[in-house]
Amino acid sequence: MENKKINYDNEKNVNIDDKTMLKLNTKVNIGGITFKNPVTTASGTFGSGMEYRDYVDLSRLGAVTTKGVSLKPWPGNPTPRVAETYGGMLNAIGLQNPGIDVFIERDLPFLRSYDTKIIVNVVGKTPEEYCEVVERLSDCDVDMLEINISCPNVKEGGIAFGQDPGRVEAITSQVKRYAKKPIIIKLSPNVTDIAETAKAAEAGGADALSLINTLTGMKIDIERRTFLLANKTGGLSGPAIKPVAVRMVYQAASAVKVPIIGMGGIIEGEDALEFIMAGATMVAVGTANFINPRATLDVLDGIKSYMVRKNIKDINELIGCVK
Amino acid sequence: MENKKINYDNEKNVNIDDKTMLKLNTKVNIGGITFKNPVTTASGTFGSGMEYRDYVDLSRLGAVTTKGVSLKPWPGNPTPRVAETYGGMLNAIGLQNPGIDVFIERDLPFLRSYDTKIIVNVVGKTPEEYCEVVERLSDCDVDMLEINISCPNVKEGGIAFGQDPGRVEAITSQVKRYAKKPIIIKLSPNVTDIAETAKAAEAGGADALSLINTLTGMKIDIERRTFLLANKTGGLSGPAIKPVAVRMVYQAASAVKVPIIGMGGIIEGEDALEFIMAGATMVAVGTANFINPRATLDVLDGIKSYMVRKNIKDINELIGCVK
Amino acid sequence: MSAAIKKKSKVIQNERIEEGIYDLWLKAEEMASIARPGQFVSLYCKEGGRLLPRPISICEIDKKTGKIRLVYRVLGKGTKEIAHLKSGDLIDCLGPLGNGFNLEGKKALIIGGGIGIPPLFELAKQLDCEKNIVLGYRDITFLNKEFEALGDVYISTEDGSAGTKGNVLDVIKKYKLTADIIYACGPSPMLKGVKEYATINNIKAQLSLEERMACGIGACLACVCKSTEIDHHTKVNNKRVCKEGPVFYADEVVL
Amino acid sequence: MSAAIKKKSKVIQNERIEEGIYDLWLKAEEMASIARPGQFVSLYCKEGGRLLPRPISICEIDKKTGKIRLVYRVLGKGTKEIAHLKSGDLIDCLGPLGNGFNLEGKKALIIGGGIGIPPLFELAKQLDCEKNIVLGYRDITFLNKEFEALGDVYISTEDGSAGTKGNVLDVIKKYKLTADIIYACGPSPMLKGVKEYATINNIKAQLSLEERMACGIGACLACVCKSTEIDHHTKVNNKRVCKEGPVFYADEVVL
Ligand SMILES: Cc1cc2nc3c(=O)[nH]c(=O)nc-3n(C[C@H](O)[C@H](O)[C@H](O)COP(=O)(O)OP(=O)(O)OC[C@H]3O[C@@H](n4cnc5c(N)ncnc54)[C@H](O)[C@@H]3O)c2cc1C
Ligand SMILES: Cc1cc2nc3c(=O)[nH]c(=O)nc-3n(C[C@H](O)[C@H](O)[C@H](O)COP(=O)(O)OP(=O)(O)OC[C@H]3O[C@@H](n4cnc5c(N)ncnc54)[C@H](O)[C@@H]3O)c2cc1C
Ligand SMILES: Cc1cc2nc3c(=O)[nH]c(=O)nc-3n(C[C@H](O)[C@H](O)[C@H](O)COP(=O)(O)O)c2cc1C
Ligand SMILES: Cc1cc2nc3c(=O)[nH]c(=O)nc-3n(C[C@H](O)[C@H](O)[C@H](O)COP(=O)(O)O)c2cc1C
Ligand code: FES
Ligand code: FES
Repeated sequence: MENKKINYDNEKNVNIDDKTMLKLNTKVNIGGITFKNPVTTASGTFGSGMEYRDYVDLSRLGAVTTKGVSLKPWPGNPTPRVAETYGGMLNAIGLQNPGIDVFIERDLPFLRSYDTKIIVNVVGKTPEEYCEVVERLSDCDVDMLEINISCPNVKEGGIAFGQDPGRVEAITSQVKRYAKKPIIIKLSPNVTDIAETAKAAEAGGADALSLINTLTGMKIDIERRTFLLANKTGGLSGPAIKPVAVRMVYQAASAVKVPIIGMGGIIEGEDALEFIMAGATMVAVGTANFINPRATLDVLDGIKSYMVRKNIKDINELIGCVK
Repeated sequence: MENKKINYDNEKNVNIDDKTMLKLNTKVNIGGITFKNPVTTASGTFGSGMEYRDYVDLSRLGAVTTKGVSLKPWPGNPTPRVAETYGGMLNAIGLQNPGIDVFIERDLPFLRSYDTKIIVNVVGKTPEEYCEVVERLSDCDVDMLEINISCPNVKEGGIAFGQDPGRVEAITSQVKRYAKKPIIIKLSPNVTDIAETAKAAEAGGADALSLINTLTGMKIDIERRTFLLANKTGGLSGPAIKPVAVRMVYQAASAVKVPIIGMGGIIEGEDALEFIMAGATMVAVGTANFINPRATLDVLDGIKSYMVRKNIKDINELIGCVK
Repeated sequence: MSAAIKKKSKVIQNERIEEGIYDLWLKAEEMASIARPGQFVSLYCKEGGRLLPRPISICEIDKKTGKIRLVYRVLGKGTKEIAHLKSGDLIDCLGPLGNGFNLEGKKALIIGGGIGIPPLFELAKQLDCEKNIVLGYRDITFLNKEFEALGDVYISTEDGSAGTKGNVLDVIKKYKLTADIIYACGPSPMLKGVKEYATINNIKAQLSLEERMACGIGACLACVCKSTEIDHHTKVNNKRVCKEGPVFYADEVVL
Repeated sequence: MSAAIKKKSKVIQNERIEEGIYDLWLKAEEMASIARPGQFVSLYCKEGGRLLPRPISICEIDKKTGKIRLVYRVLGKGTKEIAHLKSGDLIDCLGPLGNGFNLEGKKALIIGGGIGIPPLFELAKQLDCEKNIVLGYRDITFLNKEFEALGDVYISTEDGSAGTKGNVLDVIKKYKLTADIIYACGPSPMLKGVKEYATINNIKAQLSLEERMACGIGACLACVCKSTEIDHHTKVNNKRVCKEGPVFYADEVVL
């Protein structure tokens, strides 16, 4: 009964004075790259950052992870593309994106104007397409590539590659051949054993793993007796999935040596700390951006104020500390 | 914009006059047994009904599904056994139960004093234990058996049998050899492809399937830097998981011919209708009982008032109507 | 354009004006100071695990007192929760969002259908030209009295209980209403009809569209509509209702 | 015993009485009419996707006006949400739950630690015998003044800022307090100490325990504690805190 806790006001985070904050080490390392802090954005929830620049100083983020980029422009799925669920949402955007050319010409220079790392999420319909995008990006000024083999909302590519350990290993090693940057493999939670696909990606040469992508879900519109999403199924994200995500990060971290980027339902610093203690080196904020455009920074401030309160000088002490 | 909807007040359900209600056919059929309506309880959330009799007239339920019953008394897991999550909860009760003898002597006569069907949830550490419990129940006055091969919270038995199609088929046909009652196989959502395990259970001779059991999840107590549950992981239930459950019921219903009992996050009639339209013949109410002890009846009333509003005379018209 | 603001706003008043229709005034100084007619606000719920925004168009702006007015229909659980707010309560708002109407033309035809009517009110207030205002309802009418101060108002109801029996196009044909600019907001069959009418009669038209949203600020690509030309942002025939819209010229979009 | 009731109750008053400690009066006629000291109420939240009950012990019962009083500490987000309730607001409650204390003995020692103190207040009111009341706090004291009307009050604080520096057992030893019945509620190290003290001195003791709950009515088996004998309901060495408890005789349970 005497177990004391601190209140959760976000405002509180901000009140800690700057000097104390400056003494904290929030730097983390993945694939030889140093990130100023462990907070990035979850692919597809932050565009290429442009729409959030009025709310978030992008230079304060550890990295910006972009929306999935493909070889040619993809039109995505018909609407409705989103549905609300209890504590979460379903999306079936279908990886609409303007293609790698526009990304390189327009989005990359924009992102480079900020002092943050750039992680480009890569999608394709065939292993060859993934490799082509990876190759195109190899000579660009980006920091890491995240290979999305776990999107549940496209017929070709996506999740089809991510649910079978054999194919995970194969595509990882194929992509690695073309990559000059460290490669993150983004895993699907729609599997019986996440440790297996995690190990397969590691065996294929992945420099890091990110998880989880969305859980496949469905919502039925009982008024019109039809699927709510035009695509029938969609990917479930948001706080509803956090317990599954934390469990999978823990299991993956126990199974592999490469660092992990954890995500799934993070809305505040405390959520991020669960992932970090379960074994994630970095965390990504996704759906929370839609509820609070400043979510990424609120998460970062929440982590920092926990460190101050618990007198933790280096975030790396917390990574995987719960065993 | 003009799409009209009805308000959600539970009180509204109750206001529809009894005569209109009486004209509705809510009877459904599973494994040759007729249930007066499609609403049952999710195993483990309703005990054997005793604790709910002050809130719910058990005779109004289509069936009562009991807590898992094993051969000998099981002590279950250490506490804490539950943790709250956003829109859901984790449990790691570990199938504590007083064993089949007490069940037959105490709980069964109690349940039989109500005009409802009885579905007994069966657990075991080995296939033989499952079979022994099934055999013991074969001469008892129960209506159906639900074989729980999907509990994520015990080291032996449970989910270990439910994640591999080969083992699902094997245990189903083993159990069938001892069963004189129709058998429901309860499937785990922690699989890559629910259609596969559903087909395996059907191939093994299952008379019906129930899904979903809980999704394996984890919560970390960042204050004490430890797992919140003594068992480390627990099963995620409640509205948070509904979209995953509806999707799986839809996929299973598309893959097999046997009827399906759908569950996962049902808190009101509208949720139940999603499952029914996705292909479930019956629905089970679980975690919602903890929030509202009358949840089962509120769900039933909600289904009925939808039928009245939409002028649907027979609930069977709605089963699997969204394709 | 200034950026949208995410803030808790205080409810000044939240009254039922008709069966299922509510009239909400929010104290939102920054928003009121930059908002334009046709823009919308994302309202956020607290209960029932509801995370996504409820986009509601701005009905009226009072820059002097720093208030904005939203008129909304209770459709599902989110709007029901909002309808329970009392004066003094706080609600999370993000806005103003979207592009808003371009004020143009000499003779305007303002066409609203159902809950598409409120977004046209501030427009009608700010438009300084000849205005014919056509308001289509199913049965119950609302806001029409207030519109009368702003132009000539024509009403249609589906059941004929007020004005012309039929829809807004029936009214327009009946009274042979002409214009050099059309502004319209309403259900998509109505917008389709209006677009057709505008094309045939060669009248410029601004249509306010609706789509399900997640971010409301152009990042998630949930809310797209089909565009006639390849969009500069997406490089496919998609425009974002929340960002390039909700108001489009009729010839920009495929309905 | 009558069944618990699930109902929305009206907040009569919800005041901060000390840093982080709140005093809540609810209008709950049916509950008040059957509640006994030591029983608890499950409070339900609305926001943040919080579904599970917050079990809070009944601090005081006013049968005449049909009110119950709960005194609680803001620990996490649920109690924080509850602390924001204003007079007139409604909150979902299920109760009264659990067994409550047995009123017995001629000379009682009532021992409360921290937020375990409020559940003893109604007990102290109803107990008609000689009463020594020992209240242990970390630093800030609360409710102690009210207890003074009901018996001899002794205080301990960990930091020595009031009463005896130390814990409740230090007080008992210092003042050589004796009894034929002990009633105790508080953190588990305290209860362990009390049980030991009671056993050594051969005093009957009723202890009120705590465990995480889901149903609150005995169905889910979340809230078990280790029992010394095989329990009649579970057939294993487990008792349900919400049903057979929260009050147990010291020799019934393993702490
Ligand atoms: C740009 C824009 C302006 C709008 N302006 C108004 C207005 O001024 N007055 C008004 O009454 N309504 C307006 N709407 C419609 C309004 O957003 C929906 O009626 C409302 O979101 C329904 O929420 P709910 O929780 O009651 O319904 P639910 O069905 O429970 O909502 C579930 C989810 O679906 C979304 N949703 C449901 N219907 C719609 C819809 N028609 N359009 C977009 N999202 C929807 C909700 O926002 C929510 O995320 C506008 C919509 C858009 C896109
Ligand atoms: C029988 C009983 C009587 C109680 N009486 C009182 C009282 O009179 N006054 C008071 O201040 N507190 C009392 N408590 C403790 C109180 O229930 C918790 O402090 C409260 O539930 C915390 O909720 P939260 O949302 O603030 O914390 P969170 O940590 O956010 O809660 C998360 C979940 O854990 C549960 N939980 C967290 N801590 C506890 C705990 N110590 N015991 C049980 N469940 C917990 C919550 O109920 C909730 O389901 C009692 C507990 C029990 C079991
Ligand atoms: C609208 C939306 C679009 C997404 N698009 C992508 C994408 O393009 N590539 C990808 O790898 N993941 C995509 N995701 C998945 C997220 O990056 C993330 O893995 C998932 O949403 C879980 O995190 P969250 O709960 O914080 O949102 C998308 C998610 C959402 C909600
Ligand atoms: C506390 C608790 C105990 C459970 N015990 C069992 C059990 O004994 N046997 C079983 O098959 N499922 C058990 N389940 C799973 C439920 O029957 C159900 O499949 C799951 O909770 C999803 O439904 P819900 O979201 O409505 O709770 C349990 C669930 C909970 C929450
Ligand atoms: S709602 Fe996200 S792009 Fe429009
Ligand atoms: S909380 Fe469910 S048995 Fe006690």
